[in-house]
Amino acid sequence: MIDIKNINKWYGQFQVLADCTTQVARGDVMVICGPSGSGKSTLIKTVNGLEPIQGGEIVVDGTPVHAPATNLPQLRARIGMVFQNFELFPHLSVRENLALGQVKVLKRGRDEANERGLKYLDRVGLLAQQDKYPGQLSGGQQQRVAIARALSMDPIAMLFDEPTSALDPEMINEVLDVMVGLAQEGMTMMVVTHEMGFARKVANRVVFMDKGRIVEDCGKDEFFGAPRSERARDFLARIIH
Amino acid sequence: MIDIKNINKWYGQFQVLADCTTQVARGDVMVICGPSGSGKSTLIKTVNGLEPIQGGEIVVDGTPVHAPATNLPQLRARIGMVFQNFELFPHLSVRENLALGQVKVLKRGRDEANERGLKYLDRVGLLAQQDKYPGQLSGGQQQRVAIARALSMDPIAMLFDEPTSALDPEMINEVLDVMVGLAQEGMTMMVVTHEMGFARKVANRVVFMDKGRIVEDCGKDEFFGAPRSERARDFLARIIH
Amino acid sequence: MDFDFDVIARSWRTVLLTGMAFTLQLTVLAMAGGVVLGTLLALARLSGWRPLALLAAAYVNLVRAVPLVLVIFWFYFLVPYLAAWAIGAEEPVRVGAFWSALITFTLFQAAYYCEIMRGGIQSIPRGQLHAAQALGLRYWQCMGHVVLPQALRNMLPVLLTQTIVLFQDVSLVYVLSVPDFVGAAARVAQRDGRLVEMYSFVAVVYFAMCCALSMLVRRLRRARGQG
Amino acid sequence: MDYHWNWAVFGEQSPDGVNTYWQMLVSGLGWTLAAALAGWLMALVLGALAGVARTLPQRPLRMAAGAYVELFRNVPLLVQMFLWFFVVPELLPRAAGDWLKALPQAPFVTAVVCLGFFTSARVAVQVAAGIEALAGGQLQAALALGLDRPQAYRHVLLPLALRIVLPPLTSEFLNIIKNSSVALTIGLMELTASARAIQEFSFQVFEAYTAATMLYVLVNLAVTAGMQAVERRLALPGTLGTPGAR
Amino acid sequence: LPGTPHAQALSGTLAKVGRDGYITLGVREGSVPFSYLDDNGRFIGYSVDLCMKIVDEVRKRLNRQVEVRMTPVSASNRIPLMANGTIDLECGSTTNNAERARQVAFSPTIFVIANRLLTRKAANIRTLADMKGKTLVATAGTTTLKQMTALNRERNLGMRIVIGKDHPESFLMLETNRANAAANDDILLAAQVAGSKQPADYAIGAEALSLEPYGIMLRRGDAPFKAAVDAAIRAAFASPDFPRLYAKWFTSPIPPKGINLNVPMSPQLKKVVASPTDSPDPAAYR
Ligand SMILES: Nc1ncnc2c1ncn2[C@@H]1O[C@H](COP(=O)(O)OP(=O)(O)OP(=O)(O)O)[C@@H](O)[C@H]1O
Ligand SMILES: Nc1ncnc2c1ncn2[C@@H]1O[C@H](COP(=O)(O)OP(=O)(O)OP(=O)(O)O)[C@@H](O)[C@H]1O
Ligand SMILES: [Mg+2]
Ligand SMILES: [Mg+2]
Repeated sequence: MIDIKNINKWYGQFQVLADCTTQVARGDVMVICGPSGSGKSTLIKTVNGLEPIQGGEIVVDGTPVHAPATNLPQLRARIGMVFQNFELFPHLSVRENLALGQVKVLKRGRDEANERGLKYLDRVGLLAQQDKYPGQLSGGQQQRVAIARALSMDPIAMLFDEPTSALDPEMINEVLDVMVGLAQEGMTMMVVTHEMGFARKVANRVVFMDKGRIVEDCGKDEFFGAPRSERARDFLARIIH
Repeated sequence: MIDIKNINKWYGQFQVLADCTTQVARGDVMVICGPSGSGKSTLIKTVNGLEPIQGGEIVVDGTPVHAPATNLPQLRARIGMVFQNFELFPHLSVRENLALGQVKVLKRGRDEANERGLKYLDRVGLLAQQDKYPGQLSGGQQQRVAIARALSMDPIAMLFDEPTSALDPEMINEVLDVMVGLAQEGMTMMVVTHEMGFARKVANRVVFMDKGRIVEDCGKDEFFGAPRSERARDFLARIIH
Repeated sequence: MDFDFDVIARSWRTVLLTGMAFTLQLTVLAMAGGVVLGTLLALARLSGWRPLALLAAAYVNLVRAVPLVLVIFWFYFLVPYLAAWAIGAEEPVRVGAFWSALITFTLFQAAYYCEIMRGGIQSIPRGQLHAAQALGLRYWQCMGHVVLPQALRNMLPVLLTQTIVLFQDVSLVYVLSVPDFVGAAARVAQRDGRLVEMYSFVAVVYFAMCCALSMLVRRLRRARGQG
Repeated sequence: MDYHWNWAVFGEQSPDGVNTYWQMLVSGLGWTLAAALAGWLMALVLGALAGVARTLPQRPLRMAAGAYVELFRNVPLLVQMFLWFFVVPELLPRAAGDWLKALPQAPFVTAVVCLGFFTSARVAVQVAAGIEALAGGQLQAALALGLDRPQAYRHVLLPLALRIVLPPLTSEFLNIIKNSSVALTIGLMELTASARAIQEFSFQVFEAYTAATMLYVLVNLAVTAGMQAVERRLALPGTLGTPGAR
Repeated sequence: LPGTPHAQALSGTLAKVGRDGYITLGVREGSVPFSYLDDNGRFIGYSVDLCMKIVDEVRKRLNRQVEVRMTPVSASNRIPLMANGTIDLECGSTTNNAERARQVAFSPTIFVIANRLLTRKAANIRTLADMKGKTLVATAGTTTLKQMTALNRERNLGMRIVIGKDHPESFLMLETNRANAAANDDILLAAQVAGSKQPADYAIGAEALSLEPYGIMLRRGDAPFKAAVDAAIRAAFASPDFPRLYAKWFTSPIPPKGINLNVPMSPQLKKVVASPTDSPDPAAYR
């Protein structure tokens, strides 16, 4: 469903993505890991066109993302995205956060938008917080709201960029639990994360990046069993302590 | 050597520390953990008088910390402290960071100060970086420099406030390794941290705090084996995934 | 020095009613217009289309480089031409003192508000824009619903502080014989030969009002946890 | 527009019978720069003191500094200028007042004092904000090393705060140049006043104001470039100020 | 336009006024007794009265109602505002001199002043010669300042000349002993003394340092309008009512405080009233 073909991207002289190719099929859960600065966030943001690319092609559900004629807003509305720093809109209440995209992009009525939003808020266990503002929630709660916000657009796939790395250790699990649930229901997901427990539990594919390249792209068992590259072995050894 | 007796502290109406009592003997390695906002940072900062208290007493090596007659700068010079955000002085090179306290407080000559500073810089494996500025180092390197800076004052004890929580996962171990080494050499340490691996390896005492109170204060094995309080069991379950 | 309180007693009502009313009206309206125009200028400065960005930057920097007295002079003189251009008239339009002053202050105040709003917009983490875009919002929707409301909210104390400066700067229209608060007081002062008394009166009134305003700003900041 | 342009007016002799109008303008520029620079030095010293005082733990000092800032920030410069020139000498003891009034450059001295106090209030706010931005971690780190408070300010907080406040200080410096034009109201023949005088004598108002405006813009560009050079020199390795560092 | 048969043939200001139906007078706020504000917020004065006569003439020539609007102007914006058409006449106390005549036109001279010194009686300064080495104040941008600068150099007086932003501030400098004398147009000095806290303390010097004609400013090169202005002023001077108009402002109590300036008509003004002229040359008035 997501087809990434030979993409390249530079910041000035610096190559952030070098000839990256991979595919995500419907229902796949792909975990992307790798050292800091290796281009994970950049790669995932190219999928919904938040980052322009200088070479290659990405096709999502039949639509070429970086073609000039593509209606990007429409495409993005169909792909949910969750960020490291939650990025809830601090000036809107939880309910308004959930409704904004539905009303402005999907042109749903306010009532319908609220109804759906609350359904997903319930799903992440935060129905009681609907009138609060993001600043009044803990990090873990904020991230669960962010997931509900993405879900309320009825996405065909979800992108996660280190969804737990800004959280206190205590709150990581409450977010991971929601993500595991999603994965088990068959949502197509691309997840940048260092949480190897999560990867072991639900990923069916693991991509390992280093210096802008996809170094390893294989099944979960293969990755944790015997990674081909030295760099990935190294990384795994250091990250699991 | 550090004797904390019944201390109380308020911010306005809000009680941050409630009747906290504990002792650290020479050579002890005490790990302090607990949920966010429970008062761990505040407690550790009362030990060298960075935070005033409203009741109780702290005696460090025979000196009552909060007595009006106490020469606080002199006392502080004998206690090393390492912060979550490193707090190196960004306008000074690594060498100057190491020398500042020695020259201005211990009145050492510049050459002697540099010599000792470099000795500890070598100890944390960063001798080659002596001319760089903090902004040019990675987080893990900065934190190791911060440890070297504290050590170069020849402290009788070291305080650590979440020394690894601002670090990327990869860099955590390089800092923990240095701390393990220190502990094994017999340095007296109070360490606020969520790194239970570190606690298991070198702590001989674990203090668990919740809502400003010391809820659990026991040996390492007891803590990890069978914590008495429900709250601590809960916390452990959530933090170790 | 003998201080003649009588002149203040006689004139304070008129001076406040005419002069201060003018000054306050001008301040409030110029702030409203200036914030709108300044925000547009800020968006222009941040725009990806370089000529527009450069033009906006040139305007802002020119206006901010020149003393207010000169800026007021230039705009006051140019406003009839701007008005003619705006409505497509052939001759310069004769604009009354109030409108002239209002347009003048709005135009140059916009340059200052522009820089504040630019700072505000730039202080919004890129992630917020990305999050809005990822929801499928268009550029203007992202700006209108996500970035600008936050920028405005974050910058409110700074905008108000700048408005206090504006409130004081309105006193400079006095050089153009526009009847603001200082002008009204000076008029009485000069007619009755009581400059010291009237200027002291003006100083006290301004001080009291600005103090009250800055107290308000401080409270706002504290409520926001911004210091 | 019904206006008779005559750029040659700057070559004509000004009313003092010695200098041309152009020389008059240049002398005005000289007074502007002199007043701005002298006022700036005063503002930096007073502003740094008041700014530091605002961050100290002693409440009376903080309050005094706060009152100082409010006093000079909340009255329009135009009015302050007048008060310094006409009212303050009358409030002083007779002899001191007379001495002040008889100073050969009374308007200049008054303008410098007034601009100095006015600007120092603004500098104080910037300096205090700069120090407060560091107050948490850096101050605690310095104190934890055993430095006492003056040492912590001298070696850690002030050098860092200076770098933080340099950009706002630059705009304050540009402001003081512009604000010095208000001194025309107490008879200082600075740049704007010279332009005004030229237009009064010759009625060539647009030529006079255009020339003055351009001189201000040039000074502004020069100062901005100079301060940017200073900022670059003081930029810390590894921060955003030095391109390509990270 | 219907009802204005001449309008098509007219150009310049008259055409504009004929078309718009109003004329804008630039007025001053504090030029007592020429053009200033009274307590009711109206602009009044000798120059304003004369301007109203010009407006009457304009009405007659255009044969239509002409509304009068007043815009306060200052020394620094009167030229631009005249150039960009915001004001059509400036009714103040503006000196007509050759330099200014390059930029604007003037009505026939409406008043003639002499530059004089104002001193404290106690200081015992009678002539400019007594001012050697002393401090003199003059107002920024005035022809007086120009004159004094020149005289200071010609006669080698070594005076220190300080500058007041406007006339009241110049007077304040004298009042607070920052200057030993103030130089200004004698009529303005008379108004200031009359309004001061202790009028008896001051003396206006007898020595006339120069003569200057005041005129009403209008745009240059506008012959039809200039003709109307000239005609109106000539008619006013010739009218038997003129002595009463003069007396109303210069030898009777005037608003707002009822002060009487007590300045009888000078021989120079008498000469001008008898044979009106718009010459900027001081020699024409001796
Ligand atoms: N706007 C930008 N301009 C220049 N370089 C950039 C920019 N954004 C990112 N980079 C660089 O591109 C590289 C890849 O960045 P990216 O954020 O994708 O890394 P990452 O793998 O997500 O790392 P992390 O784990 O730290 O989030 C990094 O070296 C980064 O410094
Ligand atoms: N200056 C202050 N004013 C008011 N409240 C404060 C202040 N500093 C800290 N607090 C409050 O005191 C409580 C304890 O803070 P402290 O920093 O000691 O917690 P902590 O256990 O270190 O938490 P964390 O794990 O988040 O660092 C928190 O609830 C905090 O909000
Ligand atoms: Mg990333
Ligand atoms: Mg803490």
